[in-house]
Amino acid sequence: MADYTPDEIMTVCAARQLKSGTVCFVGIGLPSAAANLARLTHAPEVVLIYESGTIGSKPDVLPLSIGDGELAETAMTVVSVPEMFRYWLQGGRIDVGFLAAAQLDKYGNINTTVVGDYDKPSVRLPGAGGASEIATSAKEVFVMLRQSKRAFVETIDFVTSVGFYEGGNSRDQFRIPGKGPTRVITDLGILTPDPITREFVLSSVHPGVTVDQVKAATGWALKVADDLGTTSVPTAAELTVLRDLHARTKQAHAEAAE
Amino acid sequence: MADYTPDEIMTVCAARQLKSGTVCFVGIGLPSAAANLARLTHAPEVVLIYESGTIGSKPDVLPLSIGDGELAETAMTVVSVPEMFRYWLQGGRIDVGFLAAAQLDKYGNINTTVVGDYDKPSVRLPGAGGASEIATSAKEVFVMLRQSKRAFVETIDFVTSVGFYEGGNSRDQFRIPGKGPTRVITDLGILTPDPITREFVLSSVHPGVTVDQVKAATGWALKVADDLGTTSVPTAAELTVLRDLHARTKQAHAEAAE
Amino acid sequence: MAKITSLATAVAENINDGDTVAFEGFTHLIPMAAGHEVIRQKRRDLTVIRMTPDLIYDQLIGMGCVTRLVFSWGGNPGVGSLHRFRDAIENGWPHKIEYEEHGHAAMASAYAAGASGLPFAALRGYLGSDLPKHNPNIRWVDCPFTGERLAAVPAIRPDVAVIHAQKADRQGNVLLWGIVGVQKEAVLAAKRAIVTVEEIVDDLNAPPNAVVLPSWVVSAVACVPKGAAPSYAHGYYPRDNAFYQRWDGIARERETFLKWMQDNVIECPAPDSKVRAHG
Amino acid sequence: MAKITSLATAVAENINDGDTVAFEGFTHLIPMAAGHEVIRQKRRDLTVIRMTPDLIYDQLIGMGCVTRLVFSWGGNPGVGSLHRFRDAIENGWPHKIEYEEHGHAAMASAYAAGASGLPFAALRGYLGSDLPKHNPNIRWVDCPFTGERLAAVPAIRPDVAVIHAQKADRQGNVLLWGIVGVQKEAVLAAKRAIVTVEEIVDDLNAPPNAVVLPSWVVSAVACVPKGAAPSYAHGYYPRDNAFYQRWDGIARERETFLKWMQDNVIECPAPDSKVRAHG
Repeated sequence: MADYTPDEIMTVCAARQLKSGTVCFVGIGLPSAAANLARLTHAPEVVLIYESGTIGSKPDVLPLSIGDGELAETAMTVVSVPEMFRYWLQGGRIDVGFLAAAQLDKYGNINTTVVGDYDKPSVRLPGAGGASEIATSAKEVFVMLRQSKRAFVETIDFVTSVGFYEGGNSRDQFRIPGKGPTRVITDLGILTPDPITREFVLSSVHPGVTVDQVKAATGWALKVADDLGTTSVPTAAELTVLRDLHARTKQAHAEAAE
Repeated sequence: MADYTPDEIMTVCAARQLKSGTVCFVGIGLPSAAANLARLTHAPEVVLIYESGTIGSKPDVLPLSIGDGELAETAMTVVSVPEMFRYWLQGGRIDVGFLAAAQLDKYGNINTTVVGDYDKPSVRLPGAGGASEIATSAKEVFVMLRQSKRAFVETIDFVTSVGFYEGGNSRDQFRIPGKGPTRVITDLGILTPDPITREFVLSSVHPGVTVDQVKAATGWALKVADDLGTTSVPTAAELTVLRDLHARTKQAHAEAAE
Repeated sequence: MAKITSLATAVAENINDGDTVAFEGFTHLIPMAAGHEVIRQKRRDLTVIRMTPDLIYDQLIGMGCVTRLVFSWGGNPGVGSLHRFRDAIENGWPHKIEYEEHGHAAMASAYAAGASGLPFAALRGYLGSDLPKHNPNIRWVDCPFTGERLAAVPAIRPDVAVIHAQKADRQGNVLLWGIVGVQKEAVLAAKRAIVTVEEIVDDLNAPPNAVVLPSWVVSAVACVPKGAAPSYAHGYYPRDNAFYQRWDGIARERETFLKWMQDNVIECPAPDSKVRAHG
Repeated sequence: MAKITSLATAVAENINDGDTVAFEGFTHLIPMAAGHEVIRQKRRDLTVIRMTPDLIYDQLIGMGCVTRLVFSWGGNPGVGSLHRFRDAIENGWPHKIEYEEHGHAAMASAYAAGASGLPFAALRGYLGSDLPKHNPNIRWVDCPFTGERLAAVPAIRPDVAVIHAQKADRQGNVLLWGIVGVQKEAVLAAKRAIVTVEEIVDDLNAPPNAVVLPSWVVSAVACVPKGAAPSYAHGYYPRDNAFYQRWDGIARERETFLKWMQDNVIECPAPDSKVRAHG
């Protein structure tokens, strides 16, 4: 039984959510690692799309940016950014939008814009990028981030990308094409939305993690699913592929600097 | 002094209207012959754009259709048809729109849609194609057609492509970006709009053509410019290039059929 | 994922009576063979969409497959009229057809809107034109910033898009080049898409930023060499301009038209049935 | 027709204090050298537009060239914050800057609208987002056919677009490939355009349907090899990801930032002045 870090089980667990043939619009960072791990293990035919316009990228090393050359060189084709957002995302061609987040509330609404007041932010974050439309135009959305009270909050400071808004059917008022966030994968477990209230509840914990640990890392009173599961541990094969991918990436990004 | 046909002097005279460097959106048929004659004689740098998406075409033979392979093979680049109409024509990048017409009225409005009633046409013509927006988005428009009472009418049956509408400033109500038709070149002479009434008047006759002949071939009471000019005759060089072009074209279109 | 199959199967499985079908192509890459298969399979009550309906639309109309046409330029390019199209509109033969008429700028924008998942397209179009008086699908929208009034047309969202391309690979990914028209937009705007190709290859070898349609936006791919003739396929064969000129004589009279269709379409198997027999 | 000239002349002749300038590039082909020349020429009161403002915008802001920023994602990709951008927004150093914030889908559509001569772009965007509460340039428009409400943003029409491309020919026609971003739209939306290129060649040898900008839509072309570094030019040199990581340390403090700019930008001539000296 290989041992592994919390980031590793989070990435492995997120990768497992993607099926071969799924068309996935990949956010940079954690989602990109997970999506490529899926491609290199159980889902060789997963189609990875990056907002820089690359369709069907098969990078050998992880991109640092959303537009690294590796993504274009290994893509089936590269389209312009207006075409990517209009024909492919807004056009309804994306099965899964895979997003990271800075802040998340219990209804899966995401903040990547500001901490504090918008006009006088205590921390200015990068902003929406493609996320606000990925969240609404993709058929469903997976969210991936490390679990902590700072990130998992009762109320987010700014809704950058809407999830289930104020819960229940409140989101319907926006006539959103996609069905929204269907799972949140963290370093402690997996959260899924209650079918009625749409509040995210703990549906699986990673091995060795207690429910109390997860509650302690959550800024709202986290509910637990009746059928709470336990994530199966990463296989040696999954970990080997993931570690090789990270090693290749580290070396490539260092080399780039002559 | 070479002798020549009415079509030949019309084409030569139309070609002379184009300057090197002018970006010309070329209609098929007569305008295409004139535009390419200009390119092969005095205006080698004229930029020919066809609605099929070809930019900077330099065909060796005249296309039968607006999308012959010759246009793509000799183009600087080929863009999609939506890009052509949106970025290049509507985007205001065209200096001259060069149109043919079935019917024309004294204000330079063009009909290429129907003869007779729209819902019960006596003759159904091909329709607008790109012409209605070429007429309004190009910075100026040249029209080229053979002169006859059937074509030059007091009132056209259908406005496909607007010219000066009902004359004077009546066209301003449409907030049209381009300045409209600035000349009509025929097999008998050249008509240009009166600066005030915007009615097309005879400003030049081709050699050997009388004003009465032109009036007899016009369906409205044709006015004559005070400074009526006479078109200078086609040079031997112009005629040689034009006839070679037509000869190459005839042969190429026959060959295409195995 | 696209199913790589015969033309007959592709048409049978994807085009139904009453469907709205866009057989697109802008002079280049006209899906002529696919249109012939639709005629052989006797599809009826089709609404057909095309910026530049040409010979294949003349044939579909003359053979009674069409009840409604959406178009922006209907002619035999550089030759003259489409006689079957005119006979249907002017005399209702073989039956009356309805038509919705636009300009190229509007239709190109409407295809792009359809591909973009938008309900309409705005354009600086139809200024001073009589067409809006006759087409209730030409409306107006005001810019919420400048107040300018722009023309608006509904997005085109066909049930099926049918196109011809140069190449597909064995996974059903498609590459086309040259005059690419509105084919990418038509496929992405449609619910289903049939693509006929000149050849199926191991590797598309697509240049950077080429027009590629991934297998997962295509329903069926059929290998139909010369499937665009008498139109052309850039890099494969030229446009048979002489045939377009001959068509004027063939289609002018109903009898000569019907005889030609019988001899050259109805009694001919789909080209790829022969090709496939040879392996 | 594009004037083929030095970077210094291109900037001096085309960018004025107070202009609205889009230095575009989506990770690839960032016009870094052109931005440095703008800093050396001490342009002021610029409104700068960019979907993904990165290091060059951090530098323009930190050096006081910018009074207003229009953007949709402001960060050091894969690394973290743009410290000069944050210092200006959070602390008003070197002076306060205004900003107008959008999402990528809206800005990409707004550039396309600008290139298309339209006053606005409609999109299915900002649904449930808080951004419309803070940005009065996000409005709504109703579809005249379905009644659906769509987001609307004003077209982007910069005074000047600045991009970097791989090649130009001696007439000033430009070719770019790989990740092409919104550069074609930015150039076609702008009144003037400056293009820096890796090399000037006799023949572009552009593949069919490549992204080519004809000389007559470009104001000035300057040959600036490595003009995109530490970003990359596909086919020429890779992205210097390590430098992007180092920038985090350089830009974190005002002093280290100013020293780096002094040593590496202010006191360096335009790269092509050297190149040109060598012939």
